[in-house]
Amino acid sequence: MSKLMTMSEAVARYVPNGSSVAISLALEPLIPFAAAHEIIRQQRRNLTLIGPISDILFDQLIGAGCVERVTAAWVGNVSEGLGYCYQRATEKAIPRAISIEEHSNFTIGLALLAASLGSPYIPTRSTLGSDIPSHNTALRLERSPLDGTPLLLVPALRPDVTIVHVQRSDEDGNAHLWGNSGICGEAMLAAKDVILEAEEIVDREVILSDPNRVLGPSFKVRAVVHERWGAHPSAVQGYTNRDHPFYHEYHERTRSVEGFQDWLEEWVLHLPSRADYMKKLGEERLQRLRVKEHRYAAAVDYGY
Amino acid sequence: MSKLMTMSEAVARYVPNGSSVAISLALEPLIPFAAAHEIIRQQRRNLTLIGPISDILFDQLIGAGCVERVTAAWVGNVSEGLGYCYQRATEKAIPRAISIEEHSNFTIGLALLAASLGSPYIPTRSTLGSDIPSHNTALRLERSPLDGTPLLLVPALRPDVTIVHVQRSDEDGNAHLWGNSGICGEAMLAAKDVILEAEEIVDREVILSDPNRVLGPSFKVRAVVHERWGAHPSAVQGYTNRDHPFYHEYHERTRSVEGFQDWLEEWVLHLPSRADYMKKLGEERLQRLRVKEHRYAAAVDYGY
Amino acid sequence: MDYTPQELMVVCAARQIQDGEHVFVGMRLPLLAFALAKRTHAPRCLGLFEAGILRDEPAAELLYTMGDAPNITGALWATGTVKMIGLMAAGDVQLGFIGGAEIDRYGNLNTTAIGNWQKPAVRLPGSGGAADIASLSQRLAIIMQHDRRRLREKVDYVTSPGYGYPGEEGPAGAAWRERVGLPGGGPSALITTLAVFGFDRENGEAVLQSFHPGTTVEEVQAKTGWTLRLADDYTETVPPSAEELKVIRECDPQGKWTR
Amino acid sequence: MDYTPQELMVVCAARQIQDGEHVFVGMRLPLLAFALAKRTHAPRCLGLFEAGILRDEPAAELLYTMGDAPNITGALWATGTVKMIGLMAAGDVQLGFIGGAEIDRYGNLNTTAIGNWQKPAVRLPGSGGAADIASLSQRLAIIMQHDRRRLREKVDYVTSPGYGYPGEEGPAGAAWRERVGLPGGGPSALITTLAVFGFDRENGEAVLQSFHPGTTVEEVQAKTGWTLRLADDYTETVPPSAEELKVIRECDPQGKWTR
Repeated sequence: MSKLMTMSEAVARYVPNGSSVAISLALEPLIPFAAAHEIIRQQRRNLTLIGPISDILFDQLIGAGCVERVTAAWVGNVSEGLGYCYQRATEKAIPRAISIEEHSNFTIGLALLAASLGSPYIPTRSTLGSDIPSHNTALRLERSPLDGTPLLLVPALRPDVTIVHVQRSDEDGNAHLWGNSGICGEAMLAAKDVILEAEEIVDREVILSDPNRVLGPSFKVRAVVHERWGAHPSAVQGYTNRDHPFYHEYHERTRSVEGFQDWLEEWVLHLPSRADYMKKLGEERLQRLRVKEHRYAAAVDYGY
Repeated sequence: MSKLMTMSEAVARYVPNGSSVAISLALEPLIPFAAAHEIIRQQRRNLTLIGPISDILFDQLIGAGCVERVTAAWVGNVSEGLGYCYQRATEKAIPRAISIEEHSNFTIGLALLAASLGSPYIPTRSTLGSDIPSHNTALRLERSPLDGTPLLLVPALRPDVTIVHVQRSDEDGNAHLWGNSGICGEAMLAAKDVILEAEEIVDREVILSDPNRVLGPSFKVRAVVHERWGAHPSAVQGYTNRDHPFYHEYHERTRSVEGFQDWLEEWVLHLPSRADYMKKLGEERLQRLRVKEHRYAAAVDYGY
Repeated sequence: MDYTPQELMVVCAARQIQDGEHVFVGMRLPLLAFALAKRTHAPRCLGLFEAGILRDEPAAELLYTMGDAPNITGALWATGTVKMIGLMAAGDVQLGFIGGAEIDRYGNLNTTAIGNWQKPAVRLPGSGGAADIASLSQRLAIIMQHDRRRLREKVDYVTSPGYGYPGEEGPAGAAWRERVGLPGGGPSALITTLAVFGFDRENGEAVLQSFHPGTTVEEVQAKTGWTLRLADDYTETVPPSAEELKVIRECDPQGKWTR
Repeated sequence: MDYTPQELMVVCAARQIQDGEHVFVGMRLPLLAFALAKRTHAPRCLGLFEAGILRDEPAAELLYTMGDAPNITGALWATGTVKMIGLMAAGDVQLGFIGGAEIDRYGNLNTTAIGNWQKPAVRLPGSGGAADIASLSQRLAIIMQHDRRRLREKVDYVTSPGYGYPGEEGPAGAAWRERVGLPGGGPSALITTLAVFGFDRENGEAVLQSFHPGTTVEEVQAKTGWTLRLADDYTETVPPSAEELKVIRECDPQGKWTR
């Protein structure tokens, strides 16, 4: 059953106002910017964003006023430093106040892992003694029933929807992701619904030729969106390198509210679709980002 | 630094008497029989065996008197049913009494997963209400501090050594395993030491061409043993099919103590090495088990 | 139409599978039931295997074990055991199949030990994934040979929890599962060589739904270790159709599991 | 020999790495330190990245982020974040590097908020993996710019636990870590633009080990928010060697991180 649809349909159906959205889960690469920009264009409100280190996708959604709550380990601009929209929202409630559930990369991963295992929580020692546990209403300090030592219980976290950018998917949502995966796997398993953004739509046979590389069960996938370059400016191993200057420009231009609004209009609001975004980027820039040297994985035989 | 050595050296160094050994972890395929047979020939004693569904490798080690304790979900002969050596040991203390820590496939996996996360335990609801928790001294029944419901706490389990059969490894222990992996990954991460049995020893470049397919960190690997067909009679995806009649013959011949002893002498004790075992199997039988139709995974590009 | 008891059991098992369901498939008869359901009334069902495999088509060859190479080739996903059982623990599996050496009237199953666990008369292999499937699937279907030694008033060891036992804290059934921490789930069918039982979730008891052609309620009672409770509408089991038998025999041409 | 403060910090950081160690590598200066150590005194050290990457050779190109494609190509293992930090939680990481916006005399670090967390004067990005590295690595090395606003008597928010604080229950230091549930670990070095500190695990205090060429203990004190404690054998920092500078400049030819 084909789940192929446009990003506009996917967001309209599976990212309602008020939903919790796990996105930007592979840390710096494979960030589903195409999905985020469509969420902004559809003016979604009161979202909860869930993620580890999140890079500028979170910053953009916050600046655009889509977000009520952030459940994450880090919000900023990885190669540049601060995220100004995040700062304005937390310091001055511009464009609105947001609430923060503090996490570390490990605890947010464990929260999603617990959900994927049907376990109510996973205990860890990480972040004990820090101020993080007291600034996250879900986390719980307890003593181990085994030996009485302090433990942090990280309760299972179930996003309403997880959005992942992958290299290739078939139309049912059987997909291959490779390179750096961060917490994409845990977030897919933990979610109620999954939206995949894919560089390529391929035949079922391509995916099933290598079932170990499949990201997760396609029965969780509700929408498959074909978005070549949908993760720009982040990297997609084997397809696209990271567009570092784009992050720098974003950093410089978003220091003020007006600057951000200007950037948002130019790169999101005035571009009805990803195709328009690509046109604006221009072939020369795309060419610079394309893979220069292919490095293929050694052959693997599933025969019998 | 090359970790290549013979199975005889690997077992002599890393499987001392009294150690806990996680082995036969991929369920029915990739069972390291070459390692098990060497353990038997070196007359190791008082081992603790750790595994999920274990097939006849556990049965053989128990029958040969190597085992003091079994921490596992299932001991038998998967395609035939019962494991007679296991029955004789548990029912009649032949050749010796063994103690059993009961598990399910999930709880043994969670125990190793907890160790791999540095977590003291993982809670689950599986097996609640069964008699398993009361027949495993490690498992613990508690109430959830979150909502008061009953939970089973599965404490972290750290094998002294994990033994895994893989398709290919370099001499440092960077290895690719594909097909069915069971709990091999968790067991590798949980162990103090790891021994790899590999169908092929390949150049480092082959493994590093596909880092997503690597089983785990080679710094945990102490020994890499080149054993083509080392998993016979179990299957190795892309190399060898399962030798079903071998399990049937084992089943028939091991109904009595004498029958087992006879089988053991013929297939283990009188064969100083795996090469002799292969010779005894004969080229015709090997030919029957070889892959008939290759099915290669679709290409993957790690370029940039 | 001639058929074997195993073929009838496969048909009864396949009838438990609804279209689109995620089914934790065991080996042997349930695996054939999955293939049969897939090719008849449930083309969109999915099969999960605790080895770490998810499939939407049965393997191209008859399997001896779930880890056989043909079961991996063409899988939708080949991963680890913890992730696959984790899906079930998270509530994503509607139906699980297991077998057992002993069962009692409350659907509790024993595959661990006959007699005393410490010093068993007969030691059996243990749980494998059975306790997980019985604990975590939304519905459980059990397939067993029918004789008085196997269908007992009370099993010697509860490997796979069914509906527990009545006690001071309350009745067996869904309430017992809730008490021990297994909300939801529990046996929904027991398919034997002689009959098909459902379960009353109020008190956990097995209820005879149908007896197979060629037997009688009396024979079923004689070979059952508890006093039968009959469904109001109990009847004779509908035999396999020609189409069903054709599919089963294509999947198991040598009759390895069904003859 | 001319060098920048960043180059000196890279050299000081590299000296923290012992041969054969597993190092949780951050970006920027620690990443260069890993490359430098690898090519000088610690050829067998391994680098772990929280994105899910294990390497025994630095990437072939300068990285802007740890997830850049060159950092994955040729990795020993590319997996997920939970597994990689899990290795550290299980005790397999000897040394971790982090930076911070603020640090105090007990090595507690703040990268979350200046002022009140509820209504911060300056909101910072948060932990990322820093709190994990500070909690779980066997030794922690911290790299920071040295000024009085950054080296404070007490940080506003403990993102990454160092040696805590003295209190009614006992002193700061290793005992504090034990009390809160972080047995072992803790800061072993603070490398700034002016100096290198060690830590006294008995009471958790930073101890000045060396001041960099061109500065003085007095200047370091003036730019530090607590009264300095000096090591008995404190000295001037050994400057980079020609060989060390050569390696650093090969790794960062444009001086993106070191100029």
